[in-house]
Amino acid sequence: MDRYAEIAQHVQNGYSERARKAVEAALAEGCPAERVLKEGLIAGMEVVAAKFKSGQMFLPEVLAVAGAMKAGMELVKPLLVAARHEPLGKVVLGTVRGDMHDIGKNLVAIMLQGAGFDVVDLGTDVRVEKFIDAIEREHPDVVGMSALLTTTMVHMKTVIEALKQRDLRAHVKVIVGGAPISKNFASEIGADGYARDAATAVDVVKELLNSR
Amino acid sequence: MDRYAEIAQHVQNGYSERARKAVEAALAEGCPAERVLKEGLIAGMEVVAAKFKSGQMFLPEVLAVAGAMKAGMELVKPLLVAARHEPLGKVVLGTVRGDMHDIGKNLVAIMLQGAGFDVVDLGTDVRVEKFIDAIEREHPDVVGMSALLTTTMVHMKTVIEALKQRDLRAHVKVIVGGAPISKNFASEIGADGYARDAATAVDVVKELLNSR
Amino acid sequence: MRKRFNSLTLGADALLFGVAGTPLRRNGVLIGGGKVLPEIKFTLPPMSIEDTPAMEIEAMYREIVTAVCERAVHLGQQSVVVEFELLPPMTVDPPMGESITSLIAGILAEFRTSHGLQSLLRITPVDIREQNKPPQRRRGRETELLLESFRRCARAGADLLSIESTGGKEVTDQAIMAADVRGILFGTVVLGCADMEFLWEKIVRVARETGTVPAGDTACGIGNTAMVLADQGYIPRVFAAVVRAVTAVRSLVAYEVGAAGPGKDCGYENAILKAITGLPMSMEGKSAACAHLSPVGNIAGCYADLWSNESVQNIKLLAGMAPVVSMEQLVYDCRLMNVAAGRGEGRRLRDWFSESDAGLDPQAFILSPRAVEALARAIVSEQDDYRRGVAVAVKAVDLLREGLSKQHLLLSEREQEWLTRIEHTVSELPSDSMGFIAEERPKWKDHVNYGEYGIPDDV
Amino acid sequence: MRKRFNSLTLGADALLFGVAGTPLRRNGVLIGGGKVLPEIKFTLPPMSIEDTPAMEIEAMYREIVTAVCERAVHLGQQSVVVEFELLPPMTVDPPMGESITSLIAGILAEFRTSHGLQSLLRITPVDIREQNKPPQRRRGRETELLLESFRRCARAGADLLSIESTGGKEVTDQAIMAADVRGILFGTVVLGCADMEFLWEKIVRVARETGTVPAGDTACGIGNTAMVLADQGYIPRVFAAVVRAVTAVRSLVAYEVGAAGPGKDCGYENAILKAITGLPMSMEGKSAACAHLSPVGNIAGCYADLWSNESVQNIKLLAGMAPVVSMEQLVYDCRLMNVAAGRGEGRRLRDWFSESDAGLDPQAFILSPRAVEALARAIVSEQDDYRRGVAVAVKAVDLLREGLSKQHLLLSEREQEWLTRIEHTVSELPSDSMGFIAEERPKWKDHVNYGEYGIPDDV
Ligand SMILES: [Zn+2]
Ligand SMILES: [Zn+2]
Ligand SMILES: [Zn+2]
Repeated sequence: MDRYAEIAQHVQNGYSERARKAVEAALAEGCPAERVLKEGLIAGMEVVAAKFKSGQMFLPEVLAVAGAMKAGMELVKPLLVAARHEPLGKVVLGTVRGDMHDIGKNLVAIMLQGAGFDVVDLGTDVRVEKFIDAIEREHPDVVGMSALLTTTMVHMKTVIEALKQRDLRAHVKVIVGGAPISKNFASEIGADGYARDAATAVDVVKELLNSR
Repeated sequence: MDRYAEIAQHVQNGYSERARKAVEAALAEGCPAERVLKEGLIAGMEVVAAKFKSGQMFLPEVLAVAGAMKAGMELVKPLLVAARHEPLGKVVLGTVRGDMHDIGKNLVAIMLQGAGFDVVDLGTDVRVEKFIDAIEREHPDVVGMSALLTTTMVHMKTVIEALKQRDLRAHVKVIVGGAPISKNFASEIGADGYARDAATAVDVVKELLNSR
Repeated sequence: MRKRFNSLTLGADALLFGVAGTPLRRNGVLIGGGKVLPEIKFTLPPMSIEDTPAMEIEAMYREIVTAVCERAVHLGQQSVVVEFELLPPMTVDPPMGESITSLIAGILAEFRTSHGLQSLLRITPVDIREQNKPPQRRRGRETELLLESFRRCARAGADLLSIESTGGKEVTDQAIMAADVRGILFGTVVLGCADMEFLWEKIVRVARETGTVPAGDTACGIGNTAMVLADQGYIPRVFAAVVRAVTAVRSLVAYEVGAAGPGKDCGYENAILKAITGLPMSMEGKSAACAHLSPVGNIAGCYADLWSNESVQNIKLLAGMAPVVSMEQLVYDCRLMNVAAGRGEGRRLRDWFSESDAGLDPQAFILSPRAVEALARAIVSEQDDYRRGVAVAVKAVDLLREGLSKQHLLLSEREQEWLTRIEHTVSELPSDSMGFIAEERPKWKDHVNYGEYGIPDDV
Repeated sequence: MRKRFNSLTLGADALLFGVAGTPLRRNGVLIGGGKVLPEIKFTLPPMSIEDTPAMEIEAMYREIVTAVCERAVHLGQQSVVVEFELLPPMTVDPPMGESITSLIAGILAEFRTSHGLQSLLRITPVDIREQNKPPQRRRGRETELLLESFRRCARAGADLLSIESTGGKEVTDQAIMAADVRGILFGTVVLGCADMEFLWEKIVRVARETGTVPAGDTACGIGNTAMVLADQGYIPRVFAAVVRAVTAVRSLVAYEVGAAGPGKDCGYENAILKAITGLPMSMEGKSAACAHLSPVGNIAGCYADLWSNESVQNIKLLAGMAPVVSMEQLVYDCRLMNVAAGRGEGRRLRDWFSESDAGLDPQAFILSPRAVEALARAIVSEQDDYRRGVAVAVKAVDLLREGLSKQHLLLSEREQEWLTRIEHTVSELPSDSMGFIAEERPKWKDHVNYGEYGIPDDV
């Protein structure tokens, strides 16, 4: 087994300490940080994400894996930054104005981070201005909005309209999700994607970024 | 009991022959046709319509009443036309394109006719052009559209858009109804009114005409 | 060739959900063999089929069928029936209906392989023969297209062939509004039965040629139109009850020319047909409230071999898409029935279903097992369709009168008046169909093309 | 003053839908006195409350409540409970909630007078105390507004006061995702119970001052979050089952400080609470599938004194508006239960409900009457909330283990592994709450403001 595969294996098993050590060893041996990230950490996580999506793995197991990945990432990240490595993509997430529901959005954040995306979580009850500010500040590739109430889902449209007004709409993809949200509603309000659950959110984001 | 009340009573009872005779007598005595219509025939029918709406009368009973009213109308109508009397209002009705459902629309026609409206029934599977032609030809005050399928209700919007394009929209009120139709959908597509059933359709039409 | 039933297969004691006299076995699914199965139905959300690319429409069906099957698997349901009810544009354009059928059959096959979910696919083309006024029931392009639709869907993977045929509706629409019992008989048993014989001989032939099952029909456009109008308070419920009884004569014809069940869900007359034919039936009740309200939410369950949600748009509810919600409700309803049956107490639950509704509405009252048996007997006591219609109408009125006098049935005063009126009308019906037809035919000549029913225009 | 239960009121044999130990009688409505009644719930369709004139919002509620009452009358239903669940803007602005409450109470009064429909109105302000992060549970404007909302709605015509309180959720949200039993206990029985005591003493006081009934709470944000995630396959079902058992300790507090029932529908732990308190409970099952799917569609019915649809948007289905459809389904479900009970066979139907679901899912398994009694006994065997939590978690695990070994419960291999893991965790829990708190508190300090639970920031 090569170094990369070894890292991926430890990540898959959710062994934080072993993953960290393997990354350390790989970097010491001169393996490029980018390959350690992609062929080691992310590769391991991808196997897990696929298993999770097909119902062969539970979230707590995924969380352990995410922990192992994070342990490795901490070593790799500074090197990537120094090398001006382009991250996979950045996603800004938030539950819309008037809505306190947290957990669905948090699940999406976990899955996206696990897949190697930078995630900026704005929390719940996020007003239009806060979304706009974050988009102007963070330049994300994707903004994800969550709503669990029929009386807050309509604010998703407000955000999309505001993006248009500020000429930001072309620069960021918009995905939406939550109990009352349907694919149909997503396209009606002009979102680019609809994630029916956390497990598919990653696929939706990846597709959107590939289609750019 | 005066003549008008007598006519109204016969209409209410659904006695066609007696209603016809009472109208004949009233006209012979010099009662103005317009009062015979309003205070006699329509007044009688209004009582029945109210009872029907509040669930105290069945449709077959209303049909008998409508028959009595029609018997009287046949005598009054030529006089009204000669006197250039303005009718209460004219309504064009149809079930939209692709939809063969008939009975709901027919009920609405019966109730409207009973209330003294002129009704032009275009039948079922009525395409946009046929609605437009009828509106241009008949100059109705109201056009009523019915749809029973989720896949045909969308054609209601097409008709409304076509009315706008031909500058006809301001000249005619639009009401819609049918199993998949909601108040919300009605306002979304820009209809003026929504009739949840045949009994309320008359009220909706009256309200729209009063609000002009 | 029509073979007329002249005796009952199942009496009141034998009538039970999940149990048919002649169960249907196909593709690993057993219907009427002891367990009630869910039959799931759905329609598209508000959209224009003409203005939507075929691919998008197919994607929508893929989404719906996948989602309902996933839910069934999730709940441990082992067999389901899926109905694809073709919309008018899909029937008028047989290749379109064929291609969606094939898509759905493919998804069902996948679920069979990957999850062990057994399933049958029912297809129901829409009766496009009414597109002309008066409708052309035999000649003309629509009849050809309709049969072509059956043929193509059958070859594309359908298992069960059904239709909600509309023969006679051009008369009954009017007769229902006027609470006209004679008109109902003329439209339902004179015209309706003639059309059923014509149409179902053709459907049975298609089934034979394609190795599929000619399942059954429903007088939905008659019986359920009356039920819905009665529910809105437009027409008397006692009248709607008599209409329901009469529709059984019409729907029975399908089985007399070779249909094998399961009968179509929205035919509440299926209760009577199950007693006569012993064939499995689909029924719908409270879990079809999404499609229409009714006074028979529980009692319909007494006879269900399949338990259906009738129809629901693919729109989002809080829990998920509406068809998935329906699947869940059907599965739980079926579980309850199957648990009771499994303990040998199915009949006890059946009686509770019946008691729940029978006393509150005449339409429910005539669906109690005892009433069903009596109505079924009235039908098989005659061979001529018209005489069957009269017999079952008379019996329905008798049952209601008896229920009222024994205080087993609550009726408002207005309803009681109408019962008396209807009683009077049915007691004066001619005993001979020729006389009856001669009296009725002229009344409806503007609405009906008699040649299309094989009836000469004048006698 | 909290008065702790130390014995059961109803054992497995006495647990039955429609029958409470202490029925509630108010305004001509009897809950738990022999019959199950529908409890109807609804929410607005997609719309912005901020951008909609108050008159339009009120018109919408008028339309919904009128329509559901009309349907109830139509079906001959004599008593109903209506819940008005306040949305956040209606709770933050107490006069707004008050005015809608008054509107609904007015409609119900009209139906009482004109149609003899007996009814009670439950109001449920939303727990706006989580608007801050970490939530301010005691101090601050939100707590004031929440209580003001209760007061105003109570005076405006509400009968039953309820809430889905969220104390402890800042911990359990995380603990659920990690399947962390210790976190569940800390959030639910340490933080949750402390918050329940604080909040419900205040609600009981409002009820006393306004002559209304302090009805009950639910650990919805904990138990149902776990249930929904388990249903999606995100977390083990055995874990969700243990979570459910533990939530009973938290919800019980409301009744120990004076709540009188009926408990809030979405608390499936109500089964256990009914055994302990004997108070009437609202439950939801298959006819709440519009709001969420679940593995307990039938078994939940075993304990229902009210039978609820949980929530549905006011959107159009083919039959009518969705809340009307729900009312119809609830009425038929209730009729069936009441018919069985009327024949003295309620317990038989209850057992069928239980058998329908219990073997297929651990969350259903622990809701079978025998399991419910065992869990209830475990709780009342202790007085300290933490020890109750441990006792009921241990008992839940024991029951699942027993069910598995006797093959009464189906569990996948992965679920079995998790059962073993959880078994291990609960067996190592400290017996003393002080020790447990000392271990857990530091882990959650970023998420919880301990002062808001009356817990010192450091020991
Ligand atoms: Zn039908
Ligand atoms: Zn809840
Ligand atoms: Zn709730």
